[in-house]
Amino acid sequence: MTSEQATAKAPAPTTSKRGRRLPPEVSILLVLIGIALIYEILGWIFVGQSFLMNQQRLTIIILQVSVIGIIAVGVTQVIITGGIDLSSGSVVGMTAMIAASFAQASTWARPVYPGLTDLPFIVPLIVGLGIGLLAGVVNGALIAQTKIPPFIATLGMMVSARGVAKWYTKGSPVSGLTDQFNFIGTGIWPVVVFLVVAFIFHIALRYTRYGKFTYAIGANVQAARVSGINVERHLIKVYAIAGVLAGLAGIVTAARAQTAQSGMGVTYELDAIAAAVIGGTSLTGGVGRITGTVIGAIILGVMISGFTFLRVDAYYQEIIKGVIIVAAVVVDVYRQKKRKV
Amino acid sequence: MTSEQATAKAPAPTTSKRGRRLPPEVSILLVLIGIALIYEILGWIFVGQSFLMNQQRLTIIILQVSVIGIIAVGVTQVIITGGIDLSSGSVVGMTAMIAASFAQASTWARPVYPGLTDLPFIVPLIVGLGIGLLAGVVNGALIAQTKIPPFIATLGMMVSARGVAKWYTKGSPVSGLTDQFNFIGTGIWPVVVFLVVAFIFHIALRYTRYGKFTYAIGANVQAARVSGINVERHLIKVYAIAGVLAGLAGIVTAARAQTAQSGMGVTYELDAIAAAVIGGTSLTGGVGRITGTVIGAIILGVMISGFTFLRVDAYYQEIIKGVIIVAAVVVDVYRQKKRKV
Amino acid sequence: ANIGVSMAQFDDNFLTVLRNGMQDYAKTLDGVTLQVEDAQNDVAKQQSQIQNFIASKVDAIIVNPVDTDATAAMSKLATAAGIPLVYVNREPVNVNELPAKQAFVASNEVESGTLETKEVCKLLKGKGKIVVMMGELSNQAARQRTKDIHDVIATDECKGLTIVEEQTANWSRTQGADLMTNWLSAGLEFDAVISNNDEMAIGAIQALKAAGRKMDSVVIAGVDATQDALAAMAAGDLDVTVFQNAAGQGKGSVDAALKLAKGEKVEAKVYIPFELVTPDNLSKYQSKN
Amino acid sequence: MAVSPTTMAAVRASGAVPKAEYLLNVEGIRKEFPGVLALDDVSFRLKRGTVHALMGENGAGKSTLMKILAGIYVPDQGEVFLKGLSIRLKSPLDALENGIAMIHQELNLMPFMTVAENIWIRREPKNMFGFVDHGKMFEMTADLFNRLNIALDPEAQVRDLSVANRQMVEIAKAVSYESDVLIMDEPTSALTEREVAHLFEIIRSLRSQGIGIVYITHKMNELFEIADEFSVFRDGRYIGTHASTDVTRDDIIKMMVGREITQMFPKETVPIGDVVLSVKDLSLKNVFSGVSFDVRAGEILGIAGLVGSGRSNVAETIFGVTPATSGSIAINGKPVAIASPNQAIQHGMAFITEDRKETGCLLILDVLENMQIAVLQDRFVKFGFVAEKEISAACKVMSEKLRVKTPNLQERVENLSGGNQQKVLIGRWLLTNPKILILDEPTRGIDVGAKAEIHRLVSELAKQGVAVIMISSEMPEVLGMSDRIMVMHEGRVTGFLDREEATQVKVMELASK
Ligand SMILES: Nc1ncnc2c1ncn2[C@@H]1O[C@H](COP(=O)(O)OP(=O)(O)OP(=O)(O)O)[C@@H](O)[C@H]1O
Ligand SMILES: Nc1ncnc2c1ncn2[C@@H]1O[C@H](COP(=O)(O)OP(=O)(O)OP(=O)(O)O)[C@@H](O)[C@H]1O
Ligand SMILES: [Mg+2]
Ligand SMILES: [Mg+2]
Repeated sequence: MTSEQATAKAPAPTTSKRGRRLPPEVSILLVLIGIALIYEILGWIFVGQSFLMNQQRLTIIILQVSVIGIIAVGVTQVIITGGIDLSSGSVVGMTAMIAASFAQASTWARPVYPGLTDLPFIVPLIVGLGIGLLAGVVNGALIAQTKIPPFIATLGMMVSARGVAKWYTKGSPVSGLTDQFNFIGTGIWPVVVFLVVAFIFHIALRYTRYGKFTYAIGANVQAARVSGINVERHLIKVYAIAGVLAGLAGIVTAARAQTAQSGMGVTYELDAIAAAVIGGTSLTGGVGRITGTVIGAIILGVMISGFTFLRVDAYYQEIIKGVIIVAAVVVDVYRQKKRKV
Repeated sequence: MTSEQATAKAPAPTTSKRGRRLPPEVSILLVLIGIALIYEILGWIFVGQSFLMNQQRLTIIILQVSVIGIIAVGVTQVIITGGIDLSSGSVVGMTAMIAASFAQASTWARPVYPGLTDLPFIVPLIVGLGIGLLAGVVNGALIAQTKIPPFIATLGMMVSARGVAKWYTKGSPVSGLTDQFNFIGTGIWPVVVFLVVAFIFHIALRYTRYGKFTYAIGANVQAARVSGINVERHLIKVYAIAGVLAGLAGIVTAARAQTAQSGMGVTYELDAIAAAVIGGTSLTGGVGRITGTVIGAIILGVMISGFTFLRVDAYYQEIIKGVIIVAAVVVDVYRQKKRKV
Repeated sequence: ANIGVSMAQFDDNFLTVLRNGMQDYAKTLDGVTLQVEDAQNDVAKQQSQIQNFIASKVDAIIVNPVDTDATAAMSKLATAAGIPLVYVNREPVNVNELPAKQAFVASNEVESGTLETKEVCKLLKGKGKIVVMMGELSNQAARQRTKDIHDVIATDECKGLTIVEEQTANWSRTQGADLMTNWLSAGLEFDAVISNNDEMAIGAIQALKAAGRKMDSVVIAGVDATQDALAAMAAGDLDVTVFQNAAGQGKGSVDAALKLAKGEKVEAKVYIPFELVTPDNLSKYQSKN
Repeated sequence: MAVSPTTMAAVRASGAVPKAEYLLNVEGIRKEFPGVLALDDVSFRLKRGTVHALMGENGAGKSTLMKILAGIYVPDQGEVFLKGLSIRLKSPLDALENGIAMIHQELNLMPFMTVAENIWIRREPKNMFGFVDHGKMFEMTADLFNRLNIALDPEAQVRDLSVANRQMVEIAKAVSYESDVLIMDEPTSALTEREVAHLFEIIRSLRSQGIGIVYITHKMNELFEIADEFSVFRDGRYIGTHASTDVTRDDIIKMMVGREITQMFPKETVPIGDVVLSVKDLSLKNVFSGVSFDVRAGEILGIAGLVGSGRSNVAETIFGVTPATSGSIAINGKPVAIASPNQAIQHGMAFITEDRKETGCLLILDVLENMQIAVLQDRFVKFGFVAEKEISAACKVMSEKLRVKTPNLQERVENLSGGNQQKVLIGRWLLTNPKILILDEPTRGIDVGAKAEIHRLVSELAKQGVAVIMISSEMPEVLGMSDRIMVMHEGRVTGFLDREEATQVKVMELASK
């Protein structure tokens, strides 16, 4: 028998001196701080103002990306499973239109459903979340059951949902929404919604079985299946959540604008994916955190506000935006690599 | 020990009984034929016309996707390496603008470079291809050298290149192009360019080392590397080719419209990716053929022409388009699976 | 008759009114069907749509050009196929050399920004700081309207106006609101907001209100006279907008197309003017558009 | 002064190979990964025309050293001498051009390409127009296979091949480089005895051509059969080099683990209980058919057979990975329908798959996450929340029991050595307290000490009444551990042997019937 030998000392762990790794968000947080400081310095030089010490600006930085952020929380989970969701921007548009049509005030001259005005907020809320859920479930079911690539399934949904948004009122905007409905879009409420959603799914990903399974599927779907995970059912769940969050984002968008338009949310999916990836989520699956995504979204927000603050010419903004997205990820990849070796 | 067994005659190759596989394009070709026949039948029922027996329609079917097709040939190669190129649509816009600015006729009232009018076609051609090449090399170098995900590198390029397109003339279109330049966009010339490009890269992928490396990297980058392939250098090549083809597509687009506009090519990248994937290219890399991509592009073209032919309401067109993209891939995946077992 | 229509964009509020005007009008006519396509702001797509119409042998084509510089190629295609062509809403670059069987029903885009800015100038008594919200930079109307603003403040009466900021909010209300908030947070001071469209102007109003700014201390101007804009004007928030008779343009273009299809003669150029809307004449427009 | 790889390659190409005492030697190599000192002042010398075995426990640093020689890792310190000249290998290409080829521990093939394309990648023959000459390439492959006596279709796609056949492709590929140094990192871990014998033929013939071969294995008998010399590593340190004729098995084990291991297969005889799993006429279309057997509580049923005989497929089907096309499965007498692994787990099954990279490890996740994933199905979860403390404690105990060599449970599994990855997977399934345990090549790539430990654990589980099915291509393992052996050949069961009557010859007879 050999077991008596089991006491043989384990290999000297040379690791202890390094201790635990820093969570990967630290690296991206440093990028965020770096960008903010650059703006701060440039601000003093060129505008003679502080970038950061301005209550209003700190609010708008997050406010303007809160809708993107809400989507990005769902998209992050999808990406962790190794998938992608291109449909979220269009689902925003579709749910905005449909939810808003149940939120019109009777004072408005041309409601979509003349019989259904002045409904309590809960009605458009449920309608919007329901539409988002439906879109998500369709995405998830297509991907899980037919095994087509998520890129294609959600690309199809992206095209179709945008079509639904335009078809719903033949392109006319849906306006004259009730104050109750608009409330969720006023002040910092969108920020609150964003952060609450982020918190819930941060917990869900880190401390629940749902989260563990999500990472496992992204890391190795075959191994996950053999380990007893019902991969199909789980994927439907994840895409459904992403859909519901896109629905929520649609409601917030409509409430913020106090109108719904069929073009709402165009290219939001790309910003959301960018926020997730800048925040350290890996497009090959298995890696990513909501905290990172929140920071990623804030980086996008800082960037936009910074442009206006520094009065960057509109024609240069886009050029620079592309460069910053790439640079943020490059710096992050580089820092992570350096820490590793 | 066991070596005496070594003489046992080697077993007959187990694979032969399975026979050669049919090339995967056959399956997608059937999808194309299926869609065309459905339109043909619906045409006789609802419009009282033939869909296919119409010279003009057969031309426009391919003509309208030839620009998408040119891009898709490059994108297919990128996807085979396991990457993705989101920048191609924007590169089309950028090269269209810049190339066109070197193709203005002196008769035009507001040339971008008043000193440089009536240049021979070769000048804008070289400029356009050069701009595309530059964009592609930047993409490839970012991906190969900094190891950031292709999605992000090309997303950055997508945003920046669109910015350049708008900035270049502060958004004004570039018009009054020489007949020499416009020639490439007239008649079926765009189709010819598309098919020539497709043929060249079909050969390159199947019969050259360039092609073998491309597949090898996509199938297993680790294996490619240990086999001595310089993965970095090869990736730069592949993205450079995709960039050059996007540049070519930009020139053809401008020539077709006889003007260049900064919004040209928006969302073409998605259509190109859809064409590649419908044609059987796998987004996980290692699998794909140009012939499939050509068929995929034609499926998109048939779909668009069919909508107009059947007088499908524009509101429904998008909804249906999304469904068809998904359905085409579902049918293909399903057929491939069935054949395998 | 079967008419093919290619619209530059479906998700544009103004063009939606135009499109609906066209379709509503066609419904009242016997035997007229419209096949309306969405070019999604893509010149090439629009060109392909025209070619698809030609392949389907429609009786006439109506085009709302994505890019008015690209119309020469389109005119050529239609002429070659012998199908009548009508441009609507945006003036084609080849307006003066339109071939036979082609016409256009459009408004002169130069007017909209000019009317808007002149009114602002008047309200500010020729003196003050303005911020400009631009539409999508690749869009022709955005460029034209922005240029109009510059042209007006270059005139003698309005020399006292200065542009302190000029940025894009991509036609969008939320981006307009975000842009305004960003300006406010930078401590920008201004007396008027001149926006390329009503949506962004409304966004600006929302942001200004959220920041507690009194709406009578600032002049807000947009273009389009959409329902939302008229409501905002009725509420005393929006000061200036510009009405363009979308339904009228739609109807006019269908009429022209039908006449051309029957081989009748039509006037090659039909201008439908922009009209200034202020709180004074607001009631006249509330039932339109 | 180090010679540049290109210079060396040019010298090699010219045929003017410098004479030196050693074909290859490394001195004072040190390589550190974050948290792990993988190699510490290691030296190693390879002579021409010899087979030099590398021995050591899992995680001793064998693969790391070989990857340095193959140009994949750059050492932190130390020097590599090729034919006496110091050289810096900066890429796999450098190594290949300088005559060092390697068969990697993990398979490294392109699944969607043909066998021929895999072998000749980067060296494809071209025709006069510069295009790849596929006909010639297939011919070259056929020649190579002829020479090596391998029966594979050069035009087959690699993804259609079994693991064993893929391994043979890897071997052929490495040989095709006609290198001076051939490194084989556990080439036989996926092979059955017949292919092993075949491989040894190849090795002997290469050795006689003066090629130096580094051979890594955990199989002791292979060492004595094929190796001329061997070196032992322990915990990243070089322990010593000896001629393989000089020592006994126990000596080597002592050198490897620093202690003595007396009994290799500690199978205890335990009372056999009732039938737990009963399989009747199980078939999977075109793969296997008519498989029937029972497994009782406390029994270890070994499944033997040649590569491709369908053993793994049977296990996968029982576990619901590829549901059966006909036949029935009963557990404790009750017929059950198992359509997915999820259902199999609910019936108390556990399945350690043969391909740890494909269907086992969550490579980018850490040890803890890898170990806990299966047990979370029904335990350690309250209201959807994972009981972090309890599960960590359970995993810690398990990893210590299995002697997993890892800095901590937060280490990514991809950073563990192959054998330690296998241990993590075994831990994953033992945590679920299975009633029926299916093991497919459970000790593949595992060192002697750990192997004994795993055998002891399996035996222990059987004693507690677990029904065990163990597929193994290692004859001593099957013979030593099984109460009964089922032998398969080409998708059919060819016979059963009781422990007492089973011998290697009888098994082989049935396996090739
Ligand atoms: N890329 C890596 N990053 C971090 N640690 C690593 C890496 N590769 C190997 N290690 C560590 O280095 C040590 C030596 O690993 P190596 O793979 O060389 O072992 P081995 O002797 O080949 O073991 P086995 O017999 O199990 O294959 C192990 O502790 C392993 O965890
Ligand atoms: N995915 C697959 N596609 C095609 N053929 C397969 C596939 N998986 C297995 N096979 C074939 O099925 C047969 C049985 O394979 P299986 O892996 O069950 O055999 P085994 O006895 O376990 O041998 P091994 O030691 O290789 O695992 C082999 O001929 C193999 O080539
Ligand atoms: Mg190893
Ligand atoms: Mg097996």
